[in-house]
Amino acid sequence: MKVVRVVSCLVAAILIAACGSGGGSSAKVIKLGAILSITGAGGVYGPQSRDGMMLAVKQINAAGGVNGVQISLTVKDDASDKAQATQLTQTLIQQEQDLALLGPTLSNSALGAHPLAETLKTPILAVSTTGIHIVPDCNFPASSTACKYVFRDSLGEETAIPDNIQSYAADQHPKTGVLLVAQDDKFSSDGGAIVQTTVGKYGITLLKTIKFNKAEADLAPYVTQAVQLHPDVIFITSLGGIPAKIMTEARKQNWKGQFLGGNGFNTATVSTQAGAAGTGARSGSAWYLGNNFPSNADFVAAYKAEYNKNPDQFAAQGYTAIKILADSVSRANLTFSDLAGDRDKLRTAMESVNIQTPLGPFQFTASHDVKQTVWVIAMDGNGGFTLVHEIPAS
Amino acid sequence: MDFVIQLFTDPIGFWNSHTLFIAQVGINSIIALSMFIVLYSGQLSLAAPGFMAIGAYTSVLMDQYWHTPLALNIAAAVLLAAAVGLVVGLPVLRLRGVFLAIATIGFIEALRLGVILNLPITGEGLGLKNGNSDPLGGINLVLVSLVVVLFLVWRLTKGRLGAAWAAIRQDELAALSQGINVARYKMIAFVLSALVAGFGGALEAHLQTFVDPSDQQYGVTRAVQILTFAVLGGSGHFLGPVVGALVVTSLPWVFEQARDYINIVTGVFLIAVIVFRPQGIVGRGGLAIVRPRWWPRRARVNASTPG
Amino acid sequence: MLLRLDSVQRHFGGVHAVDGVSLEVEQGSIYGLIGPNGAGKTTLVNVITGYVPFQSGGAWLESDELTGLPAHRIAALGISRTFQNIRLFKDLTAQENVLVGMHARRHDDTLAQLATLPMFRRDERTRIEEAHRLMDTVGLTAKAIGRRPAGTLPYGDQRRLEIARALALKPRLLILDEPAAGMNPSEKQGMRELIENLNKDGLTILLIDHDMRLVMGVCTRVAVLNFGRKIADSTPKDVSTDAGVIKAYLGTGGEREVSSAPGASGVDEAVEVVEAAATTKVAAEPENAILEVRNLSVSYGAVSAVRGASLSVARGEVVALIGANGAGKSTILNTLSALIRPDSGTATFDGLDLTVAKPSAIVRHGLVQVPEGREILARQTVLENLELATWARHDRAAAAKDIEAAMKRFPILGERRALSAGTLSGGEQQMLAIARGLLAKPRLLLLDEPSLGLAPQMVDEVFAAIEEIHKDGTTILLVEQNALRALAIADRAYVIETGQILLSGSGEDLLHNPAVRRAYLGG
Amino acid sequence: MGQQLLNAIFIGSIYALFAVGYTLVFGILDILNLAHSAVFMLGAAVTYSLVVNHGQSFLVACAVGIAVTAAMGLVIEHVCLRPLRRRRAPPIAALISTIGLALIIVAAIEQGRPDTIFKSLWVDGANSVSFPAGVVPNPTWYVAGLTLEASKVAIIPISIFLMLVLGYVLRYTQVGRGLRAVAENPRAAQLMGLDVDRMISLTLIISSALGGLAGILFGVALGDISPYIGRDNVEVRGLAVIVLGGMGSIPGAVIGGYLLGMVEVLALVVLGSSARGGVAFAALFLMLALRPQGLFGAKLRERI
Repeated sequence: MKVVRVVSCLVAAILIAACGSGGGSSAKVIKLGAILSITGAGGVYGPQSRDGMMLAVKQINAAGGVNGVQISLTVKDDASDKAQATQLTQTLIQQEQDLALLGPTLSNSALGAHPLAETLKTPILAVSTTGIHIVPDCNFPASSTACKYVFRDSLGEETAIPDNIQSYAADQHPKTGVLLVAQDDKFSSDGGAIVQTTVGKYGITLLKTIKFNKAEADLAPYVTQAVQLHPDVIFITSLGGIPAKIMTEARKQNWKGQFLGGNGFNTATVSTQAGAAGTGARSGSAWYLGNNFPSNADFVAAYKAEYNKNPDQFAAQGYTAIKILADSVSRANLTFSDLAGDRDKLRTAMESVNIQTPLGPFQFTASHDVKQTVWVIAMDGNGGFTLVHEIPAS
Repeated sequence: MDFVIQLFTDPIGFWNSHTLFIAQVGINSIIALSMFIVLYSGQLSLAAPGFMAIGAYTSVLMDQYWHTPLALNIAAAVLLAAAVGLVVGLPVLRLRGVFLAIATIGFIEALRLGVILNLPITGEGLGLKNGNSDPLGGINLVLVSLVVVLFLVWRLTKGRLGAAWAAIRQDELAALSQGINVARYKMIAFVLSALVAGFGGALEAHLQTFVDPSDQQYGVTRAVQILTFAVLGGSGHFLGPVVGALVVTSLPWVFEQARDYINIVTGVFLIAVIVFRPQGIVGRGGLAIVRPRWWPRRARVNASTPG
Repeated sequence: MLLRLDSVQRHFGGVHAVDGVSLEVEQGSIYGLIGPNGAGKTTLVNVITGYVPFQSGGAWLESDELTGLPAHRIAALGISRTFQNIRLFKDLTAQENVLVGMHARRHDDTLAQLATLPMFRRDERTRIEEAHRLMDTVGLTAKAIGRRPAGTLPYGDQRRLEIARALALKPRLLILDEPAAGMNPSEKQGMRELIENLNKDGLTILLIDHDMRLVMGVCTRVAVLNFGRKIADSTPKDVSTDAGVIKAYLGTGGEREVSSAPGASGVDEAVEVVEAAATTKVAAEPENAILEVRNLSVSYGAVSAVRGASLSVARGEVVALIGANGAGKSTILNTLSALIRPDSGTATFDGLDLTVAKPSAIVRHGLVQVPEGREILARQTVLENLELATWARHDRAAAAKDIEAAMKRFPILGERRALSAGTLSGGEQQMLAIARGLLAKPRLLLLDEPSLGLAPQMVDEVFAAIEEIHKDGTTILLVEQNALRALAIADRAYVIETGQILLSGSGEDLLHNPAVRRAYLGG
Repeated sequence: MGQQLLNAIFIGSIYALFAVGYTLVFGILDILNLAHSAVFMLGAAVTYSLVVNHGQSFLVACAVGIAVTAAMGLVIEHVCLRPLRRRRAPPIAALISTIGLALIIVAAIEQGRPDTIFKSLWVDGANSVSFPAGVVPNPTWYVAGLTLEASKVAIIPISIFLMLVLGYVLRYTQVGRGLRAVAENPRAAQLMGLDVDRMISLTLIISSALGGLAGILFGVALGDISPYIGRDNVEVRGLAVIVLGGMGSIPGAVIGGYLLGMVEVLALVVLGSSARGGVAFAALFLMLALRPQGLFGAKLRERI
């Protein structure tokens, strides 16, 4: 009896599989795969990236695809887990046979996934990771040589934070600062390291670096410690709700100075959560909602029409990522038969991308990093941002 | 679903495109086995992630600073983990049930937040770059190791040692009356489990391009996950943890469609198994570890009441 | 001299569990240790085997001093024991249990295990063969039960298996703690033969048991404990005629009833039972029964404790339920209180089906149990205990009055109302337990071993209280070891033997039935 | 330093309030209810979305939030504990089943987005949010250079009041006696006519309601509500607190809570920020190693 059941299952499975595979392979299509954190802590960013990508794919396909070839994008959720992100990278490359990959959402996942894509010679485009060691070396084992297949369209903290600090220093000439950094996640620690190395250049003395853990129940004691040093600036490098919590607490404790930060500031949710306390908090952003040059205005309009809510930086970067790949594909004259070859062609094409995007005019640097304008923005106190400076790509 | 289908229709293709997944199952199984050793001797210890961390950092650091061969690194990692196990075990092994569990939680988090995140040598929050990792090639090493560990654990549970452990798990008092030095055998189990965990940790690090001091990796989250493997699979039989690791690790792949809700699926699954098969998927009576004093009376001598 | 104890002391709080006991066990002898419940027998064993630390005094096994050694060392020195309530490794197979027993004399084989050398395999085989031999020695068929989890074996077999496990240690001294408890006569006979055979092979045995017949029959020397003191240490013959022993053993009033300790004569018990059954006419069951129990069967896992017992209690009666330890008396009461659910049979109390009702509902319906060992709430004050007892009642005001009344009836409780109940003496705790039972306004009061481990004068007080309660019109079902006292106040009584009602009759009849007396008094 | 002391007291009160529910269940059932942290989070989340997404007044929202968590207590009993009790499973089983439930609750909130079935519970997914200004009246006073924030100051009397009430109920009322009876000896309790299952349900209702309230206060005072506040921020600390105070002891949990608050702040001020992280856990470990019964717990019962 049991045997019968097992056998029948097998047969069924084989049949289904047969049909499945029969359908897929023949048609000519641009297969892209995205590894994003839809669930788990990264769920704050993943969904937006996904929506941005989906919108781009929809527009392109509606317009007849890339040189008449449709794009098919599969989005996989890595549950904000490094191990799963890496495993998904492998299956997307080796089983789904995707042409190129996007993501993953979180920095520590990227450090697992990118080297793998590199070894498997598949282009992978980071859409939200801003830490150190994403590009060019992608922390690749046993080689200091740049990774050839890893790109990133998300503005790195290594650019954003210094630009932000520089512009503020130019405006206000602050003397002293305190750094609050979450020590138990890659992204935040990276940001902290960057702040520490930068401030000196602009004559700011770092009075103290205060490390805390994301899992801290109450940040008030840290804020108190910072405030009691009466710094001109408090630098915050952390994710999720934490920057907002710190700003609120600091303002309550009657501190009047300036907040400077990084990517962790750049979402509407953070601005909303911080509310009035956040007013004026500055960060270097890859994108600004209010930019009204066509490539952004159209994007914002389309996004609103699609999801009837405002896009955020991650949506914009996701959207841009698809545009970049589409443009590269259009110039790469792929064979659609020799996958390895196509992946290489695509990679070469990507290096010479130069298009208008919601982020502004977009190019890759020699080291596959973003080459774009940095928009220094400040929270407006009610969930939005205002543009303070526009620092063109150097 | 494709996952399962491919497993049947195209095993080779499956293997080739899922080496990382399979390796992860292997690693998880090894760690689960380390948890199994303590559970088998009647101790509810969640210290495994701590020892994994020790193993991982030791082997990677040795490689980084002295460029020693992998085998040596792993050996050192294992020994250090065992040594720490001894030190940690001494004060807390007299604790029973959840008390031991909580104490070990204290240990792993103190290690992670207090030490690892604060020593420059461990790269603090940035994690530790692992120069000679081999994500794709590691699988064979992992599977071989799994077989070896599995064999060792199996044999250990068979011999005098295993018999003593089983006796202690069932009834410490009666075990004493058979001349079993309960304290010593508990310690042996604890140290062995630390050793295996350290090994697993070092192995896992070898598959990863960088060592990540996150909670999912070496924190409570991981500890709970490992406990789930062991208990779900069944902590009375040495195959239980492996089955548990396999099942839990596969869930997100098998329920591809429900990925967004995978934790709900897992939760339901956990409750269902524990309610309808408390001894776990494999084996019998695996959970006989502690009973609350108010549970309806079973044979329980209170050595201190006269008569 | 194999074992020598020198004025061993052990107190628990105020209780002198073992109070300066000295004794010497001859090599190759069977040494009996008897005494009423609470005499300190088990505590003495726990001290010898290192489970309970010495307070003063010392113990030697031949030249080895045991004083202060941990239990596992003592076991390794060659003292193995069984436990009063069986402590087998329930989830391990019978065979595995015996193999564990060999631990102490088995050199570590971990490495051999890893290598699984053939020579090691041979050891393993020989060990298993030995295990089987041991099981055969104690009368278990290894083939049949070797692979079954110990917990699933029938009661008798579990006792024997525990002995086999103890033998696996190759002990110099074997301590058996009530090996025959709850066995039926034929099983007891078997146990007796087993003990004698083991002794024939030169094994020294320290035997603790309630069953006088067994002890008197097999032992070469017998010591009697009472309230932690050794009151006699001599040959069975002398002990059985020692007035002090008789008094201690049968409770006050004992000397009036019997001239020699029960079971002094070695007549076969099984025969007497039949005799007893024959000579006692089963009293007609009352028709206006408030409690009706028919063919009740209860089991704990594989161990069946009650087998088709039937009994009934009429309004206003005092009914006694007597029988040996583990005969199933308490199991019946707990089934009536729905702490255990029966496998089959019916039990109705004044129209309420006890086999399905919730325990709380049963109490509310007026069936209240005063459990064995009192189970008072030691961490709460006397007053809190009493107040809790009125939980099931809704007449708060009346309840409050009753509490006051109870504290008048048992003045000691009134005095101690503010103290935590744990500080009360055994007798006072029993009073509290009874008072608690009464406060629930019972129409039927189940009393389980009210005199257990109490000093004679305390026993008198308790029984006085019980009679008083009865006079106030409360129906009582009384389970008691002190059969004489129980029968003396009972209108009717049932004699239960290994879960079966053996015979019943009026208290008088049973009291004066010689067979019953010889078979059950003091059991 | 003064401010730091205040910080310690504020967070201590929240720890205490959270831990009281935790320890109550352990004291009476000998079971570690690992779903308690999820309930804590649920209380905050439900209250928030009632206010922000369903336009309820804060007080109404609180009431409903607490009601929901209390109900969740019943769910815990009926789904995670009672079935196991019926099967005589050991407490570690309850550990696992409550972990399972916690997973479910957190995942449900985490998946609460405008386009999912959980949207009525929560719409902000994994995001961290805070009550919009003005929803909760929260004036802030500055006294002698100290910041006194109404929402935080309020926590102290609320927690202390609740714990006094709980203490009173347990000590001087019939129900309290009943609960203690179940804790000490369920058999005896049953024989006295107590419905043990009922009492246990009651225990979980009380415990969960307290947990939920603690969650709400946390959300208001710290301006941080996300699916993870229970799991990440208070769960393990809650363990530390009940161990410090002595498993099962209510006053122990209260004092333990304040103690942990102090210890953490002291560690920050004295040892510096980086060392602080591990302190709570080191304390936890040492406490169990040196004095397992905690500061106020009764001597540990040897389970033999």
